[in-house]
Amino acid sequence: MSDLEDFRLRARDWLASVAPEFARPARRGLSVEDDLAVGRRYMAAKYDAGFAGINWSPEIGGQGLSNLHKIAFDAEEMAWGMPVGYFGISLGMPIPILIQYGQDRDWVKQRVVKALRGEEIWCQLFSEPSGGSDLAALRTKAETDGNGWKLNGQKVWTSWAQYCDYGVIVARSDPTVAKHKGLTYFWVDMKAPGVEVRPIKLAGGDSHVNEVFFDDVKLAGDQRMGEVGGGFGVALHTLMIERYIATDSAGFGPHLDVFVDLARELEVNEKPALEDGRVRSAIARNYAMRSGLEAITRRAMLMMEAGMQPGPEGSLQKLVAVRSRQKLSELALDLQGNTGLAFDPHAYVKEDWGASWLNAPTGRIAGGSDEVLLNTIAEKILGLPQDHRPDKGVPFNQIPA
Amino acid sequence: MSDLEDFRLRARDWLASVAPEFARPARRGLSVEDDLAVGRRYMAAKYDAGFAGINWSPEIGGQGLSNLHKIAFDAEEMAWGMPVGYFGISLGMPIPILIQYGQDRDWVKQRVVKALRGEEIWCQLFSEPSGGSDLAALRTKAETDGNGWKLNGQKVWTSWAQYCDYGVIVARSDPTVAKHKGLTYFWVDMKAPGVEVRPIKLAGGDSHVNEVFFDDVKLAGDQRMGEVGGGFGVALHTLMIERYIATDSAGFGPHLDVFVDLARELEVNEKPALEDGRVRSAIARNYAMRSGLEAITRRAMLMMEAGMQPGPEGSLQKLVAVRSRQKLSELALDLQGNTGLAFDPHAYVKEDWGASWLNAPTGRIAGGSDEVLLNTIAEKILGLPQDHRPDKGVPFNQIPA
Amino acid sequence: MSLLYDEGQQAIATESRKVADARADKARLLALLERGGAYDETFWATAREQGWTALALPEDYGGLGLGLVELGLVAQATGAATAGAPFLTPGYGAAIALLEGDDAELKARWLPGIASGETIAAVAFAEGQSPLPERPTARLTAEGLTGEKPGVTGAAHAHIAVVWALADGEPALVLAEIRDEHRRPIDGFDNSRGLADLAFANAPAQVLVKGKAARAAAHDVLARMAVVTAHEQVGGAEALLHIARDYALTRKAFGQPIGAFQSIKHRIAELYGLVEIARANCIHAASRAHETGSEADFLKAAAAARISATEAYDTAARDTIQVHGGIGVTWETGLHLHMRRARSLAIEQGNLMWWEDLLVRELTGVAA
Amino acid sequence: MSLLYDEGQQAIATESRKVADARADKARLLALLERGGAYDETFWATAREQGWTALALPEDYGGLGLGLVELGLVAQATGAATAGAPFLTPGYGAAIALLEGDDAELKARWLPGIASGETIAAVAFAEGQSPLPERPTARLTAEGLTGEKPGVTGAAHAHIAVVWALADGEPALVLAEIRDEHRRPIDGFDNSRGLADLAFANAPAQVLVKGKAARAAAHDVLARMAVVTAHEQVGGAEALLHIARDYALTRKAFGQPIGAFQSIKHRIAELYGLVEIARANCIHAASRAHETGSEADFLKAAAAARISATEAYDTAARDTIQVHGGIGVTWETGLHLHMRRARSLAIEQGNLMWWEDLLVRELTGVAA
Repeated sequence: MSDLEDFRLRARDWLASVAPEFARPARRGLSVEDDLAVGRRYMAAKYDAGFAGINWSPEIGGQGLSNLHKIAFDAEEMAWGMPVGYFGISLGMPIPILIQYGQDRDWVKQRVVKALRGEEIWCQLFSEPSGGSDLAALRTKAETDGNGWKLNGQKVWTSWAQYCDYGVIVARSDPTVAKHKGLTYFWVDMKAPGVEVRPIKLAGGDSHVNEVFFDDVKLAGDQRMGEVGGGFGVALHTLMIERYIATDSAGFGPHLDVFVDLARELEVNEKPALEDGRVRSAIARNYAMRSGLEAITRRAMLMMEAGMQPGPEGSLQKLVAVRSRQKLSELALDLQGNTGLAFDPHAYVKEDWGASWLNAPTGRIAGGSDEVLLNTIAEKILGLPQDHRPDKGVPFNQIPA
Repeated sequence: MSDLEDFRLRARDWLASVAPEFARPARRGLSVEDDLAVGRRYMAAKYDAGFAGINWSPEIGGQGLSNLHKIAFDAEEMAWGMPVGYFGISLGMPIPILIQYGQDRDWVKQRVVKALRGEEIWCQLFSEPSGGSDLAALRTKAETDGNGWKLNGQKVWTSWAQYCDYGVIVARSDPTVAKHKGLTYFWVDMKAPGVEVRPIKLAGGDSHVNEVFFDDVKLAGDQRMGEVGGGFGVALHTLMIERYIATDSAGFGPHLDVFVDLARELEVNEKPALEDGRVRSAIARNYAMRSGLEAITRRAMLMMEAGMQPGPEGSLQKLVAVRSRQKLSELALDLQGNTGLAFDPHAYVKEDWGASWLNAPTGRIAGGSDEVLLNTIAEKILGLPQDHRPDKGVPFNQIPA
Repeated sequence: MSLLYDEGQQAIATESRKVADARADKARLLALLERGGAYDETFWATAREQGWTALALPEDYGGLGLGLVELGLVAQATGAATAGAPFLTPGYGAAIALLEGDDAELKARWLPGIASGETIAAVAFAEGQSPLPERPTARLTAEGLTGEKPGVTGAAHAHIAVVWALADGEPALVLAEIRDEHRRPIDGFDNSRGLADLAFANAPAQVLVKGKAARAAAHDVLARMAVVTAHEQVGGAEALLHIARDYALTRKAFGQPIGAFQSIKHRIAELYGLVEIARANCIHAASRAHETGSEADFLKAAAAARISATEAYDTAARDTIQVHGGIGVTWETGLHLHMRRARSLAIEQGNLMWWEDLLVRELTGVAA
Repeated sequence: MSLLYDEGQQAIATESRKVADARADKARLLALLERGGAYDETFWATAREQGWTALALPEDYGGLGLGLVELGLVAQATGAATAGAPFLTPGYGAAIALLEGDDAELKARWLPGIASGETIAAVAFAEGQSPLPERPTARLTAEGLTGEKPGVTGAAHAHIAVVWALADGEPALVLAEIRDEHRRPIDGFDNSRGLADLAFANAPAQVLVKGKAARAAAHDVLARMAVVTAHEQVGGAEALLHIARDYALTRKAFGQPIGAFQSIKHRIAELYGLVEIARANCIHAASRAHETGSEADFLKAAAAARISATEAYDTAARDTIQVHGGIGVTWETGLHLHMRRARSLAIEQGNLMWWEDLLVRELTGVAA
């Protein structure tokens, strides 16, 4: 048995052993705060069991294993619905960047371990109200202030900021050059004076994203990461890091089996729904799409195992899966007719069609909208031209608002 | 009974009386040339019966009736499949423009009558290989030559040019100004020396469009229509003229009844196709779409009867109808399975699903592509911005090819 | 009836839109989403004061003697405003059911209250997934009405319900008064719909129509309600179309308004097409129904309106939110009010598949 | 078998693509469209000389002992070139049918010819609209084979056919030699498919497989042919994707390449998604079949490949032509070669609905 398979089995055993305390069924009905507390305990247990920082170097608290080991563990973990959502971004982007660019190495290592144990959470402060998919249009100002900097402005869509201890941020340090060139990257103490976090309530009713306001927030010189004016490069690097993540052909909604089980109980025109051509077509088309995405993932894994670079087709996963999850969720609700109008706002999106449907639009926008993903595929993979960008090369302070 | 209804009934009676000689069944299997000959006889009979130039002034050979009378007649005529295709563009655009801009009025009147009687046919020479949907990018040159002009260049997609006696053409008379400003509009004798017509065979196998080459073709000064440099305006005017045309919610493909009759004879999975949810959905969605388009048309007619300007939603007809005709035609073929693979290249697109399917792409491109129609709706009706146009305002001879 | 609105009808359209917009309050509507068993009293008071409840009822019973065309125009206005109470449509449906019966006493007893809005009526036809089951399980016997009806719109607040049931083995439209022990309110994703399961056990009830005529009457009532709903869907879809258009004109990305990107521009143009086709079908369908009784092709026209309006509203909800990006999925922006309403209206009066099958049966004579 | 192509398989992919492209001649293919009953002899000679006919057959019978994975790669190459002869897929199907039987004499008699390409085989399962009827009407009795099979691909030129028939009331795979009196060639929209109706009247024929095993064998043969066809569809769709991309980069409108307009740009990106999903399904399906016999999930995998590949090729044909505008619908440009082929391949081996129903039956146990 390969070392990877062996690792996968050990992971499975450990997850099964802690599931009674941490897995989704054990947490039904918990408030976000209570769920987060359980999550922190889970992260600590995971660290002690040697499944934290799997593909990171031991010097900074990792396990020194391969990316494949991490993907394997994540896939096993996803099946249990463990309370890891709060730590995904923290460990996915800010911490790896901190590891690479953090100036005070001892301090960095302390942060990494605390983040792995769930004792501290980091957020990523990129998006701004004016920006949308145009990251380089950001307006938050970083002005030199003594040996350090002074931060003023507003960020938005910051996940879990209300529970975060630290964040990484890109700010405009020079408005007189083209918009990509005037940015610098820092880490920031979320508890520092002048930092205000305001949760944003989303259409589904929850508030895991926030507005974050900065009013003369002081940054020491060693809080800078990367060169002055090099912030856009570091930001892009941040967005590139997490390429080895477990995918979900269900688009982070319910598995197709959940749809089939529902349809078994329903009728279309007083005949079994599963005998209706429209229902059969929806099941078949979704199965074909999902099995294709899964084959793409399995192939990517095999290539990585063989030391090859996986193909770019991996970038299709979210675009294709979430979009079709939205329509399948609508159909699941429509099929139930008057018997399916009851709705629980706290239901789990991977188990409940109402929750899946209501949150699908967020899924199609967050982490790269359909349109941004299509542009990326067209430009980066197919070599099609970039969209017209009138602001290209224009000094930021001369771009009409 | 309204005068319009009375007119409609007279038209219906006359059409019924000549149908045995001219309607589609009487022409099955005819070559294009023979069919055209029948068409010329039909046009003459129509003229003699007082149904030609219905909404044109009597001074130039018309009947002096309203646009509604014309639409009413066209709708009745369409139902019979009369051989009018060869004359549609001729009478739809070039002749009305000639009537408005032609300098020698007696000569104009002769042409109009001969065109109405089908003795002469006019074509419209707009599109060029480089142009596509960008009319103002045309390159055919008109240089002054004595009191007249000299024409050099190439046109393409010219319908029925191989049978035409005259044409209207837009050419570039001044390459040193912005591309919209340097164009002039003429009529041209298609039999003149230096005019060469080469038919283009289309995917369906027929050749009703042509390339037309102009090699030092002489134009007299009075062949100019409109001002020098005013050609783009006249061309746009040409394209605006035919707003009062009979629409076809079948997208110029088979009627939905033809699909239903076919489905009655077929099985899906050894059960009647009409009982299959996918087939029922296709029929229902198409019916809903078509009935909507038909209601839009009826409403436009009523508004015109009431002397009002019909709404802009009329511009949806071709976009919506032809696109869905393409998919319905595919389904009609697929449903027949192995029993539907036989194909007659000369079948009529409104009766045969194979012909409808094979020619649908032409329908989605000719006379305004889906994309051009969507842009028009977005810009003219909804007020959305025009696409980026780097060549805007640039002198034509300075635009990179 | 003509496909062109006359001046009176245009006045109703303008006025109802003006009033519905003026009285609508997004904050109030958002609050209602999180409050089960409540509805927007301001809207309902407006509907009564404006005579919208009386619009399509005969003058003999305190109605204004207008019809489905006028009620449809009001529904378009309330749909655009995602109105916070669902009673207009079932009220009209219940009134039609009463009118198609021949019990003068019942008409005199209930129609004036429906016209004034004092009486809130529900229409309880659906069982299981069928909006109009071939043979309902609800039964009317000498002991009274017994049976269950799931997820009935407005039933959490209604005083009476018109119920699709079997009376002595024959299909019938039955009128029953709703008492609190009959209803179990449901928390939904669009709470102002006043959803409740109804369960009757030997409840007092009277027959309105019975036998063969009852089936035809039930189809007519459901189709009329579907046409009102289709107008509501068109109103909602059109409102979204304008919101998307306006946002695409003002919001900038990469230095130009996002409306200049064809992925946005063409999507909004497609919405225009869906809205106009659905609107045309609605106008046509409304013109095919009379005060009582309808043209032979009314069911087909209603189905076409229902199908195209459902597609238009669903697509508009999906695409308008997508065009907005992040701001489109916040609670405060409230586009989810339309998204939720689009789903409610897609399910009330029967889902797309049911109407597709009905339409094809009407077109071909072949049942699903 | 692995989802990663090994070096040998990659070499087959590259080489077959190179050869297929080099020997393809658009003018010749266009001419074939207007010539009933003809096929591209150059292509067929190439297929034989390259050993594509022998690829997936056992070495004992003159084959190369490779499998569905390798044949799929060749089919991708021939699909990209809209190859002018259809014999590879049914040849493979007929060979599998022979191999799943246990008649050593028949195997020895026919497999070597199929491997060399000297023998052209057709697979005649379909009747009416069903690619594999529950109870075929074709009958094998003591007098021989009697029955009709409509629109059989390749049958205009084939020497033998594997026929789905009833032998003494039991389903069976039957092998019959085709003589000219058995075939009525059909003019189609994609003439090089060599379509013919087959009609046998007491024709000599031998049973290959019979009874319960025959039904399983027939499904396996049809599914394998569907997987080959799916690879062909992916090859065609991918070729169109590249044609569309290249045209969008060079063709200019309003002063910029049309690929800069999102309506074009995003449509081509969507094609990429359809192609890659279909490709992944094809690779997976091919890896689930063995020289004879398949994994339990092979039917599901084949259906997924068939469905996604059909959607990919159809969409690519529609959109690539649309992206080209006028030039896209001319005879000479020849994009209609792909459009016609997409339709042929969407119908051969059974249409989308049949495969959807088969897949759902496999997933749920519920028949349509």
